Amino acid sequence: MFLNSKRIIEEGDLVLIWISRTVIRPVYLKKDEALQTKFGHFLHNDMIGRPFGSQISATQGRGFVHVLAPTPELWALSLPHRTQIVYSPDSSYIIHRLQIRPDSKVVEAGTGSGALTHALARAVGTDGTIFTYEYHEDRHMQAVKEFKDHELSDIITCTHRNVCEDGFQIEKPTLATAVFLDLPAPWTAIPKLFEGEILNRKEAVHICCFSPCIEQVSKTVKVLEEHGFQSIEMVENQAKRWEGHESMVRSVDEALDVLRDVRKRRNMGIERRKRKRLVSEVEAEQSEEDKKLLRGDYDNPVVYNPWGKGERVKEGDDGYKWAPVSTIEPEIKNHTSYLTFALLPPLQD
Amino acid sequence: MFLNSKRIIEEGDLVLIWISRTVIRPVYLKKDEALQTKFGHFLHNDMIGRPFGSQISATQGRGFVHVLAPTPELWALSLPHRTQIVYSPDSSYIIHRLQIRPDSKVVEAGTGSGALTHALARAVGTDGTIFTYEYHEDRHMQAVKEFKDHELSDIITCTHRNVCEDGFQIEKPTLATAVFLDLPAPWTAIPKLFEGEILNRKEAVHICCFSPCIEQVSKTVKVLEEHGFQSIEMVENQAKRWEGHESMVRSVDEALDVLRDVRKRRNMGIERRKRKRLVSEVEAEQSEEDKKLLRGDYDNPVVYNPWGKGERVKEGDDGYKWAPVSTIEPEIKNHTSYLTFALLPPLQD
Amino acid sequence: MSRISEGDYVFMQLPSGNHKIVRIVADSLIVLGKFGSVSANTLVNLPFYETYDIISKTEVRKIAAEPADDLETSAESGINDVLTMEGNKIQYHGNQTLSMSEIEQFKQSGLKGDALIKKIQEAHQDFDKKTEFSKAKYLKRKKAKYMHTFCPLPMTCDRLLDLYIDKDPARVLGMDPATLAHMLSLANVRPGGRYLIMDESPSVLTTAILERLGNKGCVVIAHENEHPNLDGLKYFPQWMPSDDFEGENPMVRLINLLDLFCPEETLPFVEKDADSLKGTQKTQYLRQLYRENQRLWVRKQCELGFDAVIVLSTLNLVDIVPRLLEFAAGSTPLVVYSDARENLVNLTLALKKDLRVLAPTIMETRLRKFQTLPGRMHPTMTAKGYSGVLLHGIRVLPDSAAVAVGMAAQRKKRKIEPAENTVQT
Amino acid sequence: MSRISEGDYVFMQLPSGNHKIVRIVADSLIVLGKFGSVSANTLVNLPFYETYDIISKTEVRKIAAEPADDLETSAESGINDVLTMEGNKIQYHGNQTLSMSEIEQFKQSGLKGDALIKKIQEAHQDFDKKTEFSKAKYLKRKKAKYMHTFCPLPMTCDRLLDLYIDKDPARVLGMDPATLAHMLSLANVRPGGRYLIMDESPSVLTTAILERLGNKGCVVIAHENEHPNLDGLKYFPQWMPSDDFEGENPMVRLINLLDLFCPEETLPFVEKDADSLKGTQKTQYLRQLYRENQRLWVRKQCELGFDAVIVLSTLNLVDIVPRLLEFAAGSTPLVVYSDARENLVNLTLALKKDLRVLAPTIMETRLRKFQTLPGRMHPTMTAKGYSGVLLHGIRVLPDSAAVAVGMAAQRKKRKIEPAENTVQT
Repeated sequence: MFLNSKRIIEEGDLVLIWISRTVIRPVYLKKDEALQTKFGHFLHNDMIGRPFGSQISATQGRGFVHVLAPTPELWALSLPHRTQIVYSPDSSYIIHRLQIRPDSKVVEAGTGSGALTHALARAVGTDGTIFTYEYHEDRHMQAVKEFKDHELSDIITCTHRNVCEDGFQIEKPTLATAVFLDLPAPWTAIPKLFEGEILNRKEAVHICCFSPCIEQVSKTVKVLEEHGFQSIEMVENQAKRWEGHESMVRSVDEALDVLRDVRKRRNMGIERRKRKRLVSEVEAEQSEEDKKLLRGDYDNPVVYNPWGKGERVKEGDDGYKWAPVSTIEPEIKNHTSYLTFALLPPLQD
Repeated sequence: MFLNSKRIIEEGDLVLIWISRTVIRPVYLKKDEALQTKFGHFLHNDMIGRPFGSQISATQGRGFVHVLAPTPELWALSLPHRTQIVYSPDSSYIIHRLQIRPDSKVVEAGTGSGALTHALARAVGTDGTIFTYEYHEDRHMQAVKEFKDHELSDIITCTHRNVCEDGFQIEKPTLATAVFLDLPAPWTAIPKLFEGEILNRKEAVHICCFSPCIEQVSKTVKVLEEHGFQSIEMVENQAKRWEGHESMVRSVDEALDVLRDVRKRRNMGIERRKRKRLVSEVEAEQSEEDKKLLRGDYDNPVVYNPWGKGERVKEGDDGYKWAPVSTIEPEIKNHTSYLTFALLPPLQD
Repeated sequence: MSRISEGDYVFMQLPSGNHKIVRIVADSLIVLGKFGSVSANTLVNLPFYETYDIISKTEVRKIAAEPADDLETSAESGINDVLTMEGNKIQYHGNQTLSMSEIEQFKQSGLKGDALIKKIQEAHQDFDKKTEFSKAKYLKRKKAKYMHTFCPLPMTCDRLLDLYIDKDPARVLGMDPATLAHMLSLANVRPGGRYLIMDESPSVLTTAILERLGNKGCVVIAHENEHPNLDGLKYFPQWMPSDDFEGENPMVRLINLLDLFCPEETLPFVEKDADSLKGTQKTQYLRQLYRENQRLWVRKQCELGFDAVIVLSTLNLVDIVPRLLEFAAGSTPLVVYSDARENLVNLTLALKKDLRVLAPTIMETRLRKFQTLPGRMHPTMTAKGYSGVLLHGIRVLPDSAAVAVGMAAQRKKRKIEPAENTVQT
Repeated sequence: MSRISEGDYVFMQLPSGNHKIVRIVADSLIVLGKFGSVSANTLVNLPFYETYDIISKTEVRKIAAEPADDLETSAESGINDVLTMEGNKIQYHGNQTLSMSEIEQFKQSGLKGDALIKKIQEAHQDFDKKTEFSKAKYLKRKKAKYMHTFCPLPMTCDRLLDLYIDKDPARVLGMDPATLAHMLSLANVRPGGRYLIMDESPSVLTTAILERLGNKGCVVIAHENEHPNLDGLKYFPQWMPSDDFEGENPMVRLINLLDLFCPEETLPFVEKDADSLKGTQKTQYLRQLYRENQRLWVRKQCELGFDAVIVLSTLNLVDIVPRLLEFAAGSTPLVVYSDARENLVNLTLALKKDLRVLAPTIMETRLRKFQTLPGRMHPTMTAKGYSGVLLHGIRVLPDSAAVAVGMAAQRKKRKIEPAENTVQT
């Protein structure tokens, strides 16, 4: 499901229905069922048997959706935000720096929304294991169910536990080479890593502590040093999202012509008023075009309007000149958390 | 000098000689003197009487320089870095947020390189005053001399003092409405602001503390709160410098043609070797062009080379297609300092 | 400027962190939305910077509290949980805030302001177990919702910009305060300076410069439309240009692009004997004369050269900027703002070929605000996205040989190269 | 991978904060520049991650110290001063470090490593007066200069990238580690996946993907030149593709753009009876056969569709990306890197018109490293400037009606609009 390269959609599959950038709905496909959205009615039967990535039209109307295969990133986007999730710029760098490889054993606390756990599971694959711990019981239960539904239970071992107090030990040794701590007080959990067969001390162990506040980092760094961690480094990952757009190119000559046009119409108006006082019948001799100009109204089609002011101009419309520009998302993630990395060298025999 | 709009260069003027982005030399112009640079010899006489901004050629060679009027920003660029200076993205925002206006009275500690002091002096103009304090005696002396040379002594009052210990009081009241503290321990200086007639308590007083380390901010915030400051806000100002460049547009069809060209020459080589073994004299029948192709050498002008590989191609050269791109400076100022702003409301009678 | 006066525009900071500009007009009612209403007369002579609780339409009470301005309401790790400290241990209690219906009950019982907050606080079973941090956060959030308080601040350009950024950032071309501030420094704005600007924002750039000028110097606004956009300037009546022909030395002078670039197209002004005119004819003539004198003053200044050219415009910058450069004196700054870096990249490339600007450089300045609560210091979780950048360079005078062959020749790359290049190439 | 083996490439972390990759070849001398030299044999079987002091060419000693990697040598407020704490007061003493000639005297007296540092430290009159911070900083700085130490680390793609960024960022198109990491996630790289990539860096992208694949799956490198750039791959001999016709299922497969896009131009392969050939002719034939089979495998995969298309290329992206898209299976990611945002803006605009990519988006990820010394925490004062960004989107299959009218029609904006637009427009 998350770990294969399936090409054709089958009944029973979990698919992510992309309705818009902000609305992505996870659906298990079942014959004769349908997905009801405010954009239309979409039949599961129309999806089953089609390739992943297909565009599916509503039974009526012009709406359509795309049927996508699940990935950790899409899954995270589809989540109703139960708790703050570890976003992909952070999670990808965490996995990179923790040097997680196919077959790695990883300790994660807490599980949270499971967004990072999914990405970790993808990285270790079927030969590795993620040992994830969550204090909050509802969240734990939710995660257990989700990993089962996502056919990841063989890779992910969930434990309901306050690791800061009760440690990481479970019935089997975890022997992890990578540790990720997303806890309010990671410094209370670090000493617990040395109780029981939690770390694989024959290999280097990489750790990452994820804390929003700088004071948490200070305490974490101190405790990491006390426990023999080295190469301690704290980083922030600032990510911004941009979109490409086309912006209208407005030339100075056009601007000058607009001003000339206004001036011309104003002067004609003055002339007209003057003449009106003298020989009102002269007005009747004016051409149709001059009459239009005299109205001095921007809605008047004769007004020089090079940029479609007041009209509905769509980005990239023919008849105008456009230049590519980038725009940033209106609200950025200014801060997620500080990432403190460290390395515990292997024990020498 | 710094505060007027002079148009023509005169003898005695301080000018900034722009040699390159990184080499800007402050020079007081004197008849018959010359500026010697590794790019040439430049006569002061060639500058005097010309407008500011003029391009001056070396007495021999093709080199030239530009003669600029001093501004606080150019002055800061010309400084040999005696101590870390407050860079313009920070200094401009500090002045903005401290609501410094023409006629403001400002307290600054320490003076440092005087870069910010210059910008503050420009902002308050001849009707305001900057009271600046420096502990380090050499730096103080240097600053006093510079402000005198720059004809800013009427605006800037320098005091050699450890304000954290000995406070801000001088013979006259400063009655400042803006305070800037660039000190290792600003929290020790804040209480001293309330000793003597330092602040104008009839108006709102704006303060900014400039500290590189986050722990300094914590201590500062605490002491600001204890002393009745409100609207406490800490910000960082991240500035990046970009340049515009032209990047070569290389099409896929050209890339395919390069590969076709290589393949053709290789095949001809194979054919040739085959034929050579059979009828060596056939080779003599080949055209000149085919012979050239057979050499298979990139220096060979017959080789298809759409992007000037191995040739000296300058950005924007005719004969190639270019697209605009931006490049960032190779080393950025990742951090300068944290800026902690706060406001002290006026005392009510 | 330490107390509110009649006629003032006042910037009201509200408990929600939002702002509103109100004008103090005698006998009017100042409406602050859900935060209450109060008569303007009650506000006159109140000190700025204090926080007031609205008791009734005619009574306010100074309170100690500071408006909620440094606290985030957005998500923070575990923010929806109640965190408690028990000894050294941290405990979670899930989301246990009161239901809205409970709070409504309190409100309907007639409780207000501080008393209501206290009641809600008492009713929150876990309040004592919270950490100091979560207590502070909880109280601030509740305050923001139920307090009828406001904090009046004097109008400044900084606050005007804040307001536009909050309400409609597109109107100020997504310009952040640090970029505006940087423009002023790079443009060497100082008391007494004379600046040629284009300002497509509702006068935010204009007012920022005016604040730095004091009562000396001048801003000439070159506007592309028949009339400039002076929306923001109305909050600063002292600077508002008028057609008042009695006015002397206005700080703000206006010229449209046609009058600026094509003076030969301006209809010749016909002088008259003002004394011979009467009534509206005289008024009208004097107004025309005043405008003509302004135009002549601006054209004169164009010849003398301005102290900087500062451009905030969505016209094609590659087109407009070189034309404006003609009016900059030697060694003065060029500063151009755009909401897209791409536009300034194009401009840089054009200016590199045009020898009149030294070292055209693009700067991107971004402010990052922090939450400074003790023990919980971090950058705010979310922030406005800004894409604006500025270009700056120095107007220089290419040497006479080059000037002699005219503008067209300048646009070609010349043989003479700057000193640094002479050795590099 | 916990000890150094013969044949390994080893990443040497040096006291200066610099790095060097060395290969452990028996009986060779490993030269670490000013930090000394040591015989390769001495290094074999040493544990990684420890720091060693070079006593002689054949002797190293494990030391407790950690290589200087988190300390900045760049300017910091007052860093050139000696700051001392006397009670609560902070005193300045100006710059009082030892002169170089004094230090040279110590060195010539035969002192080395720790002992030399200690001597310098003792000779520094103000050492005891320094704050803990400035002591730490001073010691680290001196250590970096005079210690003959190194810390061997296993080769990883992360370290390879660090090295290129240090030495020549242009070779990796100024790509920072966070962006590389983000590309892997967005491209949904996982063990067993099959990826079509272009990699103009010295195989940094390639090795990053290979690390994630383990021993399953495959990277197909589409290269624009006759031969791909595999410079960085040589440090990972296990993945190096060879013309070895005995090899089975290589992790890295190569195809040039001509074979990829214009298979009809590939000369038909003439099958022969291998057994009838002898010597070099047979070897040559088997190699050709092996290449032909690789090519056929890749072409087959192109029909089946890859699990992602990942592009790091300076070819015109608007031109190359739509062509590569044809080989991506439905619902798989497209990820494109460029060192200039402008290139990706153009690509986004092209993809918006091409209906085969859902929600093309540009992401900019920037790491900010901190100094974490106690009481002196702050982001590093300077950092490399990165301009690289990535574009990602999802390959989708426009509905059959649209597909039926062919590619040309797809490039035009179609009447059918995505669900969200249906109500908006």
